[in-house]
Amino acid sequence: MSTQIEQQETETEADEETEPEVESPGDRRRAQRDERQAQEQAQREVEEETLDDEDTITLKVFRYDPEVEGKQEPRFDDFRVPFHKGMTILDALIYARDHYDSSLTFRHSCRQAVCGSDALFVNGRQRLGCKTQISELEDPVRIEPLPHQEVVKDLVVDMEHFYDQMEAVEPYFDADETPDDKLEEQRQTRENREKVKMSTRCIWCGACMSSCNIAAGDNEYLGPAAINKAYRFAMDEREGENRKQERLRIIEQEHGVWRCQTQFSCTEVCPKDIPLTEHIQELKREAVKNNLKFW
Amino acid sequence: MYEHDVIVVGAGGAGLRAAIAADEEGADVALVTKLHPVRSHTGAAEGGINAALQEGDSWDLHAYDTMKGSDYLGDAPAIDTFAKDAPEEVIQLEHWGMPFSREDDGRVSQRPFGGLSYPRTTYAGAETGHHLLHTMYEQAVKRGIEVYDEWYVTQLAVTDHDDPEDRVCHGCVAYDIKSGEIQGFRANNGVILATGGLGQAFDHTTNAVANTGDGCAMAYRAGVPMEDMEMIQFHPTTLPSTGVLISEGVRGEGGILYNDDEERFMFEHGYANNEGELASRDVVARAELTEVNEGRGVEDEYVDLDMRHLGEERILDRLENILHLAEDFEGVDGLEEPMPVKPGQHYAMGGVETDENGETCIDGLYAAGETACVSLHGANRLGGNALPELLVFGARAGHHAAGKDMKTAEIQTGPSAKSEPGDVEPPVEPGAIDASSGDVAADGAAVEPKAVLESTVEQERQRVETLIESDGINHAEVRADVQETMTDNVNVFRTEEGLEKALRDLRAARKEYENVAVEDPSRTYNTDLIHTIETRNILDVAEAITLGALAREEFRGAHWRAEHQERKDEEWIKHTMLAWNEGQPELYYKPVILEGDEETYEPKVRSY
Amino acid sequence: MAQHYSSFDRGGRRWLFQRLTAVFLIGVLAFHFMLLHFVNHAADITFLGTQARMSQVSYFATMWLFLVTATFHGVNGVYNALVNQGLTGSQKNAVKYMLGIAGLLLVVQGTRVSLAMTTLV
Amino acid sequence: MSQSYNRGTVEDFGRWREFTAGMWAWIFHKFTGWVLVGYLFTHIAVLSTSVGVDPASAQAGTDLYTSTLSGLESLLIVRFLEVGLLAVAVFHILNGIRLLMVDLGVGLESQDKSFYASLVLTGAIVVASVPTFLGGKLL
Ligand SMILES: Cc1cc2nc3c(=O)[nH]c(=O)nc-3n(C[C@H](O)[C@H](O)[C@H](O)COP(=O)(O)OP(=O)(O)OC[C@H]3O[C@@H](n4cnc5c(N)ncnc54)[C@H](O)[C@@H]3O)c2cc1C
Ligand code: HEM
Ligand code: SF4
Ligand code: F3S
Ligand code: FES
Repeated sequence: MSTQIEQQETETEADEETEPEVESPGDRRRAQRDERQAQEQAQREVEEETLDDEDTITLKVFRYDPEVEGKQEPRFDDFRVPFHKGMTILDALIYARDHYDSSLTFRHSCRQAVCGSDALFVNGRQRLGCKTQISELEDPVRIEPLPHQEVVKDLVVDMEHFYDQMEAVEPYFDADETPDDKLEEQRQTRENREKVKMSTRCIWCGACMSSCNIAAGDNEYLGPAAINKAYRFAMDEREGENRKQERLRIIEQEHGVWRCQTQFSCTEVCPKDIPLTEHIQELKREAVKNNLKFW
Repeated sequence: MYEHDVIVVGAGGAGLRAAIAADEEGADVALVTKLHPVRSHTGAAEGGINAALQEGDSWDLHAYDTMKGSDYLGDAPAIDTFAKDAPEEVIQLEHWGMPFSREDDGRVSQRPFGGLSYPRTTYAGAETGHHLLHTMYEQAVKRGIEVYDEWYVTQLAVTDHDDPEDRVCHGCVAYDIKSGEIQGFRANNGVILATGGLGQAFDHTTNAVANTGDGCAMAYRAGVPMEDMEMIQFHPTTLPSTGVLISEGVRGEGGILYNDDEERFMFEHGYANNEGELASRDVVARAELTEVNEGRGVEDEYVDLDMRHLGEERILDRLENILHLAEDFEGVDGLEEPMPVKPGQHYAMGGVETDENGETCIDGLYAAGETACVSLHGANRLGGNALPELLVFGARAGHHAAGKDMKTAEIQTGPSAKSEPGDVEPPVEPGAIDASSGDVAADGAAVEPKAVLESTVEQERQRVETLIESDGINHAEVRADVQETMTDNVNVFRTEEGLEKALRDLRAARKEYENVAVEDPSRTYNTDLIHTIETRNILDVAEAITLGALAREEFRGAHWRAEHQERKDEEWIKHTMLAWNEGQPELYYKPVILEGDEETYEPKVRSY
Repeated sequence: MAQHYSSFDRGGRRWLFQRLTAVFLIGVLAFHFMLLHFVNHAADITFLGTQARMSQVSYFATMWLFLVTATFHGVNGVYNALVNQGLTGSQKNAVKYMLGIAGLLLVVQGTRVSLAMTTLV
Repeated sequence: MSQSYNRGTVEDFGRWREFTAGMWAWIFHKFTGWVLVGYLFTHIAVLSTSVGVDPASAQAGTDLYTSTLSGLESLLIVRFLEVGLLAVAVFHILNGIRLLMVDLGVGLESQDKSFYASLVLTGAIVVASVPTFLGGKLL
């Protein structure tokens, strides 16, 4: 149980004892709330007693808030959450937040691995909260914000740098020329679509970047996700040769593909199973081939 | 204070398209969004985008299908505009690099979809929405469009005139989630609401946690009428614990639904003797719930969708992603065991009343996407029609707001377009608990843009201050109450009794909400605060849905009423409209326009 | 954004040379080890034996190439490793020149040594 | 640009658990590479004793080069160091081959297996050559 809630409860109770006479609407509300909380607390205790270990799971969650006293020093809070089949890390976090501590902070939205908001560091590995079944993990489950990014609060990290890197590769389709007719599409072979298919799946979750040692050491390294983005366009035959040259120029900068030391951890953690290392390596070869022309 | 020509609230498909359109017109446009654009729920769409692209197909066939699908509650001018603009918009996406699935000759593939008379659904694998969203965000990056991401818009800055149609929208107020800063956003030309769906009014939905109907609620309180709010689409196959969508493809390939007694209930209990599992979405959803209500649900909650008999090879070939979904989100191996499914809220056909150019009755306020109701989908949306809607009406709103000359809209907006006063007798008073409590966007005597904005900012600062400073209950309880009663009573089955109960529960929840406070004192990334404000919006939207549902005494499209089992064309080919009316919601009806420029639609029986 | 990647140093060639030298080294290093530890036991190495081997043109050439490629491969490898650790600016340049000079000295000294071992010149 | 937020021991603790095959391979390759360069420099230094050897002493086997080498070889510690060098070289070669394959995009799916294979093979080769290295006369 999070120790923090209990503290706060006792504090508010103390407040009330000092001013019992005047019954303002606020007091009434507070009284009601306390009553309800007491009930809930009791109920929760009953629930917890009846829950044997098989049915609960312990979360150890990283907590930090630069503004709130007691949270300025990073710490871990424990939450015991009832377990049910099919429960994901995200479900457990939501439960802990809605039942125990409403200040528990994490990003999430789609609950189906498409929005990329909830990449977390769970039991020593980058994972998407909503895509990770608790039953696959060891108890207690330790949940931290993504490593190598500044922590804003609790499990929320600053993604700005990641976005900057993504945008540094000019991540937009920019064909040398498009058909004049507004109803005429550009042709693309099935093979070519297959080639870029995996690379287009990226959901910008940042798990890969966070797992890469090189990116950790070199802030300017474009990182696997951005390089994969560049791959997605460089390999798209619809763009044309000129644009491809420009794209190669971007990725073969010093902090581009050459930084990658083929550690594969990006590929391993990517929730969308994008073969990142393979794409990076292919771009290295592409860049070398391209340079050979000028020798 | 920030200032731009056009402010787009929300950066899903609709918002991005609008911003790009405004940018094309040379306007200085900014996107203000509570999620980073690529996190928007447009990314979740799987199926596809409808547009008449091929030789044998034409826009009027698409329009006809859409009108029929809407069960004759769609407005012809909206539908025609939509079907005409869609092909160009889809090809535009292709020119922007969207990785569509392709034919052997290199052209964009199209596939058949429910309710379409021609295979006109373009798609990009089973992740069409993801690609659409990312392609458009990339184009926004290319154009250097300014994005205020993780800024939560809390209120519109609207002038104070008695009649909503005299009001002008000068911008909005937003809260920077990361720093807690509250700022006014002045829009010189217009504000476009593109905040997406409202699925969080229900506890079981395919929508994202962020789909809380903020845009609807803000526009509603600012004086824009809500149209056809009762029209909510429920999808029959969603995973029970998360609401993740299991695509219709499983049933299309031959998946079978069983109840707890292992009966193939679609046939054995006579819900659809011909089509069985492949009957339309609403029929299947109702059948499933009947089974559960009659005690034949598995674990009293869901039914089983079995595809094991299709064989591993076929499943891996055509339904591989379904295996992943079931495994990742439900912990079930679809090759070994049946998958649990139940109906879930999926889409809101109704919303902020707009015309074909995206304009609302308030000058300078636009809406597009799922938030809006041009009345394209009427009583039922066809699969694959929402994504092109984002493009078509997003673009139109963007162009119009940026000052492009456009054909005058045929659809009339605003309470004055009312033709018939409404008659609904809610068991309890709906609307604001205390109409003078600052719920109305237009308050104070301000009409001058700067003053309007400043007073709205002040109001929002106060609101946030009060929420954080005071003691009270946590919003999560209120939200859970709302979601629960909505799912119990305003779900697939609607009875008068249930709807009335829902209204009473919602009233109680509103009273509870008076007591909410934010426990987290931090100004840094305070999601507790954001969710608390969202819950307020959910309340308003839920109530509007329920009021509309109580008023509409017929069975049309997605709206089913126990006491009224048939479509009543004489009486009910009209939109239910709800005006906030300074906290005392007022119902009225607006006629449906069945005559288009080129074609007039005759209501026919909707059968497939 | 893009501007801080406008370095002129495109690692492409060094990267390729690192691989090409590696390929060469696989063979030569294995051969070297075999010859001087297994065929001829290291303890039995004498100047005369060495001189005999080094006086065959092909062996001499191979060994000298071994020296050069290994030096390039090793020094370039160290340099890359340091740069990957985030070495920048003047520090990076200092390291670059130091490693360059060290590598050069090694090759020079190695060449002198090999010349001393051979009867070819 | 953002600096990593320092989570002290928490961060370090987590990082280690997160190390995967590819990362270990990287660490080992780095380490062995450095040892090899180090050795290359020492090796040339040792071989420098051959400069200025006069033919007579060479004939007699008393020249500086021959005696330095055999002198070194007579130390047990040097023999062990040589085994170490072998291990380092063999791993660097095998993993180097693995890396070259990766560069060519061959067999990326089994990159972890090939790393383990390099380790095992290195071990096997080293064990097999211990007799040769430690054997031979120690003088
Ligand atoms: C699972 C699923 C599958 C679907 N499949 C299909 C399909 O195959 N074909 C089809 O045509 N349609 C499909 N739909 C429907 C379609 O995807 C949606 O209707 C559409 O994507 C909605 O887009 P939008 O731009 O209106 O909203 P969204 O994409 O939801 O974007 C809303 C935006 O508003 C922002 N926002 C919200 N509130 C605020 C606020 N208060 N302040 C600031 N910003 C705010 C959010 O950050 C977000 O950027 C599907 C829907 C779902 C849920
Ligand atoms: C025998 C065959 C060899 C092969 C196949 C080989 C292969 C490789 C490869 C592919 C790399 C590049 C790793 C990367 O950049 O990701 C590398 C790095 C390196 N190699 Fe070799 N190498 C061999 C021999 C040698 C020798 C003889 C030396 C010593 C002189 C050496 C020293 C190094 C060093 C110092 C590095 C850099 C390590 C680092 O990244 O820190 N290698 N090797
Ligand atoms: S490449 Fe994979 S891990 Fe990296 S951001 Fe994209 S989806 Fe996430
Ligand atoms: S983890 Fe890093 S080193 Fe390369 S293979 Fe992935 S980018
Ligand atoms: S919540 Fe969207 S990816 Fe997990």
